[in-house]
Amino acid sequence: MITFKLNGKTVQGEEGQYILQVAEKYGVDIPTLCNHKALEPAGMCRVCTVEVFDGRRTRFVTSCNYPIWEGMEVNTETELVREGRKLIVELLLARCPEVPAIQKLAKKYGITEIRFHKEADTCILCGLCTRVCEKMGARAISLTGRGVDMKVDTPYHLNTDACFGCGACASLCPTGHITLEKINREFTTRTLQLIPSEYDMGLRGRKPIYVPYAQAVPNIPAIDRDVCMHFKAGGCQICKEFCGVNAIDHSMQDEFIELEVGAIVLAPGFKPYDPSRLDFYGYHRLPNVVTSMQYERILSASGPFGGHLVRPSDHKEPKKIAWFQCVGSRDQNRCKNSYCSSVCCMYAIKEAVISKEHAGKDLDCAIFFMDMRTPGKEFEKFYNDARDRHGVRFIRSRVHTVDPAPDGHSLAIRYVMENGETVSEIFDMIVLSIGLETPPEMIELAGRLGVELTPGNFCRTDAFHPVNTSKEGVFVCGAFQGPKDIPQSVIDASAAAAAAQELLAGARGTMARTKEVVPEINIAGERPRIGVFVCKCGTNIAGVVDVPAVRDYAAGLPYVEYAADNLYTCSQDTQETMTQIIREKNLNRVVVAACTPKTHEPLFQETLINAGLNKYLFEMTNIRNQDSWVHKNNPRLATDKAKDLVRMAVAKVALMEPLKEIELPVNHTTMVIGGGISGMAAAKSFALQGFETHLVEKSDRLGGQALNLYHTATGEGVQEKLCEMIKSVESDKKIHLHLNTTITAVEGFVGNFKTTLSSNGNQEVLEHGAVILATGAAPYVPDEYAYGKDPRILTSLELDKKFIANDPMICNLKSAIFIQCVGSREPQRPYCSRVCCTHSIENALELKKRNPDMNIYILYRDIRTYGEKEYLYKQAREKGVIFIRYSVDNKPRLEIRKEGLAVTVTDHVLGRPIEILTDLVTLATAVVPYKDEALANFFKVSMNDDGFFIEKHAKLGPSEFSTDGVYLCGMAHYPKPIDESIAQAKAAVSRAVTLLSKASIFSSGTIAQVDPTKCAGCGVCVAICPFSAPSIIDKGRFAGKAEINPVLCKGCGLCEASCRSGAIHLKGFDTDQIFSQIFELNAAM
Amino acid sequence: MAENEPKILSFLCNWCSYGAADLAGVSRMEYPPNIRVIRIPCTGRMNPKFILAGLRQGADAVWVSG
Amino acid sequence: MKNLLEHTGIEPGRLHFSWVSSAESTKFVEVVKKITEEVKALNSNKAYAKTKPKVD
Amino acid sequence: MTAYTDKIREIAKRLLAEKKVDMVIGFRKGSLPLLHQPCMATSPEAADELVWDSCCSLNLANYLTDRKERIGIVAKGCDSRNIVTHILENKIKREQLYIIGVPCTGMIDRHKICAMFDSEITAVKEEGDSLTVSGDGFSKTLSKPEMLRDNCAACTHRNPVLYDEMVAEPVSEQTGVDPYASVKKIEALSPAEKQAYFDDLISTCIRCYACRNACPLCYCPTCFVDESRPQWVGKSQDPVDVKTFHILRAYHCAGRCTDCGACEAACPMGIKVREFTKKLNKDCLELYGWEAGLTLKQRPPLDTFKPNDPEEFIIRI
Repeated sequence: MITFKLNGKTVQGEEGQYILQVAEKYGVDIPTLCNHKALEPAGMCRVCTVEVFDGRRTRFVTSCNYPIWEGMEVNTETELVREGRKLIVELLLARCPEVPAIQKLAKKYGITEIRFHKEADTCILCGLCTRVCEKMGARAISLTGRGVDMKVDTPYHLNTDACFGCGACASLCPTGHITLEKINREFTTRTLQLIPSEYDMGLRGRKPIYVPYAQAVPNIPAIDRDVCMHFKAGGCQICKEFCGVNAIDHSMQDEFIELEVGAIVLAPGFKPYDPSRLDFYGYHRLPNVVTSMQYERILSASGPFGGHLVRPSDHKEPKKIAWFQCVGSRDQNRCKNSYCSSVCCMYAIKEAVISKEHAGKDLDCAIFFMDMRTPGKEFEKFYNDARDRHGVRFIRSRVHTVDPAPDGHSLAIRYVMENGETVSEIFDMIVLSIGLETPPEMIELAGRLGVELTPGNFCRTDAFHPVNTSKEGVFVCGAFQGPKDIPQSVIDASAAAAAAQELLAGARGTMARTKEVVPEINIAGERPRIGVFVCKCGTNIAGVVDVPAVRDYAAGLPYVEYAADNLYTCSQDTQETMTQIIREKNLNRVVVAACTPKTHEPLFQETLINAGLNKYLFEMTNIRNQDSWVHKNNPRLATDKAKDLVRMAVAKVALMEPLKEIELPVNHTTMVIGGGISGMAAAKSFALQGFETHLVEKSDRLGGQALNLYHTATGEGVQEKLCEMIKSVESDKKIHLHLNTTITAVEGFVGNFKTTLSSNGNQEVLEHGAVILATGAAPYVPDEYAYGKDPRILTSLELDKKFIANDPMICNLKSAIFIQCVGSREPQRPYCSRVCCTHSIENALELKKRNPDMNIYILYRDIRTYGEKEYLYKQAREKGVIFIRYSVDNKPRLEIRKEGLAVTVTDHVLGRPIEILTDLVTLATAVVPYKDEALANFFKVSMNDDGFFIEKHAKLGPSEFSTDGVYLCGMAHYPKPIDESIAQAKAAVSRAVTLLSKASIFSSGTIAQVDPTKCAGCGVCVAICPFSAPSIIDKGRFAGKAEINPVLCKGCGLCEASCRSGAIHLKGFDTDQIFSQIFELNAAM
Repeated sequence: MAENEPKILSFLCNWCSYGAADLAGVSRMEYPPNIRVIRIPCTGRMNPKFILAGLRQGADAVWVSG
Repeated sequence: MKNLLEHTGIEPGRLHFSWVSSAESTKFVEVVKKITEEVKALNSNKAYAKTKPKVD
Repeated sequence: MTAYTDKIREIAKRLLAEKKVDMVIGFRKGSLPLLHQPCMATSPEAADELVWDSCCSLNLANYLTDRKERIGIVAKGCDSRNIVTHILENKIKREQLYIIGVPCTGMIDRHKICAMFDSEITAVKEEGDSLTVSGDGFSKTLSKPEMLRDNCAACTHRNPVLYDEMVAEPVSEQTGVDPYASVKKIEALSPAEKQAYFDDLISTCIRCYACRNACPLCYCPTCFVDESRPQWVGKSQDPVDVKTFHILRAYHCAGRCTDCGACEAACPMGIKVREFTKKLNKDCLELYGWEAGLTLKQRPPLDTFKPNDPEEFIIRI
């Protein structure tokens, strides 16, 4: 350590440091233009000149490269120094009068006029560029020439491939002399470009060392070997020098790891379609034509424009945006993807609505589409709202031309309206709703794995085994199984896990390791002895917050026995030291002031456990993410804030109590309610995984609605497979069938239900740990289209029955009409029934197969053959099935005549009513839920307006309820075909098994508890809790008071906040604890 | 405390705004150092008492964010 | 709550509610800035602060 | 009014004689004129004490809290609404109650009348719409509609919403009255003026908690002002403590207050404490379309969570 004087003050620095480095550490500002901390100093610009006194005389030296020595005296701001610097700056300014950085310095030194000959250069020959180029290992540029001719240049003034175009020179250049354009023009033979950020879809660049996105898991930076200069040129390694924990090792190699596994799940996802293959949309050529994925990033608060809706070319807010649907989907001519990508209609509507929410009602959003496909749960409502409430325009047309508008930014499009009229319109931005496709690498991998693919290159599965690939033991989920949205992908994922578990149930838990338990110290009755650990996080915190001051401040707070600072509190060795200190000093409460508890609380709690303390005797306060990182220009206030935060945390932790996590055993028997396809699939999956299962069915036979179905969308015969399924369920020893049975009472909660079954007047009480509701739905019985008045008017299921029975009637028909959306997408039943379009087309094809000469008409509103079901639609058109679209305000009319059924429909192309005489009318009727309120009440689950059960989370929790231990599948959730029902059945089982695979469950420690002596029994908590945790005690000493089931409580605190009596305590966030923080808001005066 | 450096007592939901505050740090954004954060498990935890108590305690403002 | 407090004479700028998702750091920062500005525009809170008794 | 009294006594006697109820809660003449006392008649004979006139301003729902007996209760419009709230909040069971509904034409404002005379009033006589008050050496006839309490004058729920038997035909509900006129007046003030208004309003508060005790909604075993872990509200008459009490008391009544006026009637200092609760009543009506105690089917809006709750107060950026 070297001690010397800096501007009269005694300072210290390390041997080998330069004056400038030490001055920086002590906050003494010395100007410099040619210094960079990653490079050796060169003393080129001379601006950093200071005065050094060695005891005898003063000298002027450049502080950047003058090493410190014991006893020296440095002055950085004497009159002479200022004068000297002023002259240097004036000379620089004369050379480069237009450079802002030098102008700024000139202003600082009071230079008003230049006394020297002015030049028009921009380079001050500081050599930062050439030094960094050398450091990179490229050595492409150097200072060439001598005297007045000296300049930065490449050898022989030729563009060279030695320049990799890394841009380091440009980013370090203090004057702006070197630009990316200059590199392209004069230095390199390569094409220089930003490294496109994958996450932002190339809308902005990223660095060679990067975290893909802010929430990435693991949230650890990686080096992109393809662009890192060290790997390209061998130099650099600056990152290694600056990493405080020596985490960077450029010599790491790829490893091949061999794993022995019992099953494989393929979840490779999809690749968004690249529309640059479709030249006429102008993607890549026209900057304001973006893909929907890019548009998602534009809308995102963390996106390239910070969430402000602007277009890429000029960053102006658009007034008109158009979405083009089916780009790369449903298109065999211009790309090979003839399937429907399933998700684009919905995301386009969502993007349009969000855009309007961002930019206001005046933003014009127009969606150009072929069929609007919103067959998902709550989707139709969203579509209707977008149109009627938000004013999104829906235009049924395919745009054929996109041209740049005269202003060079906007886009002129032309399209043909339904009535044949051509319309020209100018939009500020166009969003291409690109489809989903399987990436080539995956097609190749599938080949290697021996997994069969469909014509659309998705993984081939069958309806009764929706997550099984053609190769045994290999399962599939997500968009590789077929284009699908989030809920369906999540369902598939759980289902694939269940399918794998069916195979591997025997091995469950065999590879688990148990941890040694440190006995917990009883701290009851002890006064708080608090340890405070303040983290420097390298320089992340200490660079801004005065950590020693915070530590000393903490040491003086009430009950604090010990306070320390650590370089990295989270490091392994600090954890061990902490454990020791807790033991040595008998600490019984711990505060860590560091980063965020969201990532690090569990780690420190673990340390407490290892030291024998209850893990809730801990409080963490955030002086990094929420202090040093965000107030770096205000160290004083940041330090004040850190002290406040530490004081608040200390006050709170003093009141923390050891909390118990209550353990409850889990009953491993399960119950499935509903004996249809979904219920049977669930029961079977449970049984295969080794769980005793009660299957409850209210009717006298298994099978449900599937008993009426003829074929699946892929042409598999349903009855045969259904029979097999029923047999396998009936013969399974682990499945206990309860036919003709209803539920009359339910008690208990997750892991411990008691359900009363009633069958022919006999009651039986069963205990089970989990339950799946698979109660299904029923077909709508229409009162429109003269249904029931003529045997030639059928519902889709009735037609199926005739197919199953091989009814001769259907072979003698000359013509048939299908009417879609009977009872669906209407004001009284606004949802789409999802299955009917495919069903009718499938049946139309079946009729055609039996009698190719038959005239078949399908009267529809939108054809919704999502995914690869689109092939059926195409096939039907090829086979001559005629599709006529009608509108909901002008429905077809049906008249029963002697000679046949006369259907009048207004054709959308002709715009005129036409009458068709037919022998058969099939009504594609809605799927109607049972709306079983009693059942919903039994299990404390809720239903939506349509009568379908409401899942825990529409996207991420589609197969479970918010009530723990209760799961959901099949048509009780939403109408769906067999494959999706079976997938969801397995998904529900999979979710249930996460519970059932445990011997017992633990409540969290941070839960609410009622103090019955204060409780008024008003029941607000019961009404307000979203998780049904509180209830009113009905007998005993505290009858009429509330109690909270610790297992169901999620610790949200809603009940506490609504309790007027103050009878509820939320442990870990209790009122007195929060009050203590509030009271410590301002330091005691 | 400087006259014009008010203290804003902030109750941030652990799952939402607290996360956003963390992310703002990760992204090295800057904002005024006037907020004092109390982490709560959910904005539902927000008892009106806390607002009154905060103001009584001399907070210049109270901010609740979910 | 906000309505009642304002009704009884607290300035609107003293109590704020917002929703910020965990990914919306930009929004978070904007809200903090906006609130801080609003609060700075007010005088310090006197009406509701309970003054500590002075000990001589 | 005597017709009401007779009918109430008749019903009460019948109920008690037939042992349909264990007691009938109604009013009897109190020791002070203008303010009747609650009366719990447990025998047909005791029912003779029951009376009804315009001095029955207490809210009888307050006497039902956590009762276990079968009870006949005399209820005017606001009482009945508080009974509804009581049932919703498990303070009494509907099956325990026999509600004797009384169509109400308003109760008189004791503070107002007392303030008109210098000496003590010793007797009141009510006939139709006229009211004769007399005391030591004076007697004056007043018009009852002019002497009504503020909440009664602007009441729009005079008839009971829940009853087993009515003592008379329903009276017509008032129209064209604005229960929130005074709230609107305050809303128009600036923050500083509002602050001054309320500071002045509660400056005489002695923290006796009569308002709280008169209120049927305030039944917590431990009130927040008595909490000791921590004791965050001072028990002093410090203006901030007083204000904290009034604000939080009002907040606890949000969505539940029927504006029965019991609090204001009970205040010995004549403080218009309803200025606090009424603002929240108005907000509940405007934001949630809710008035307390009109239905047994639904809990108050602030006691439940709905995804579509109003959220205008949330900052949008």
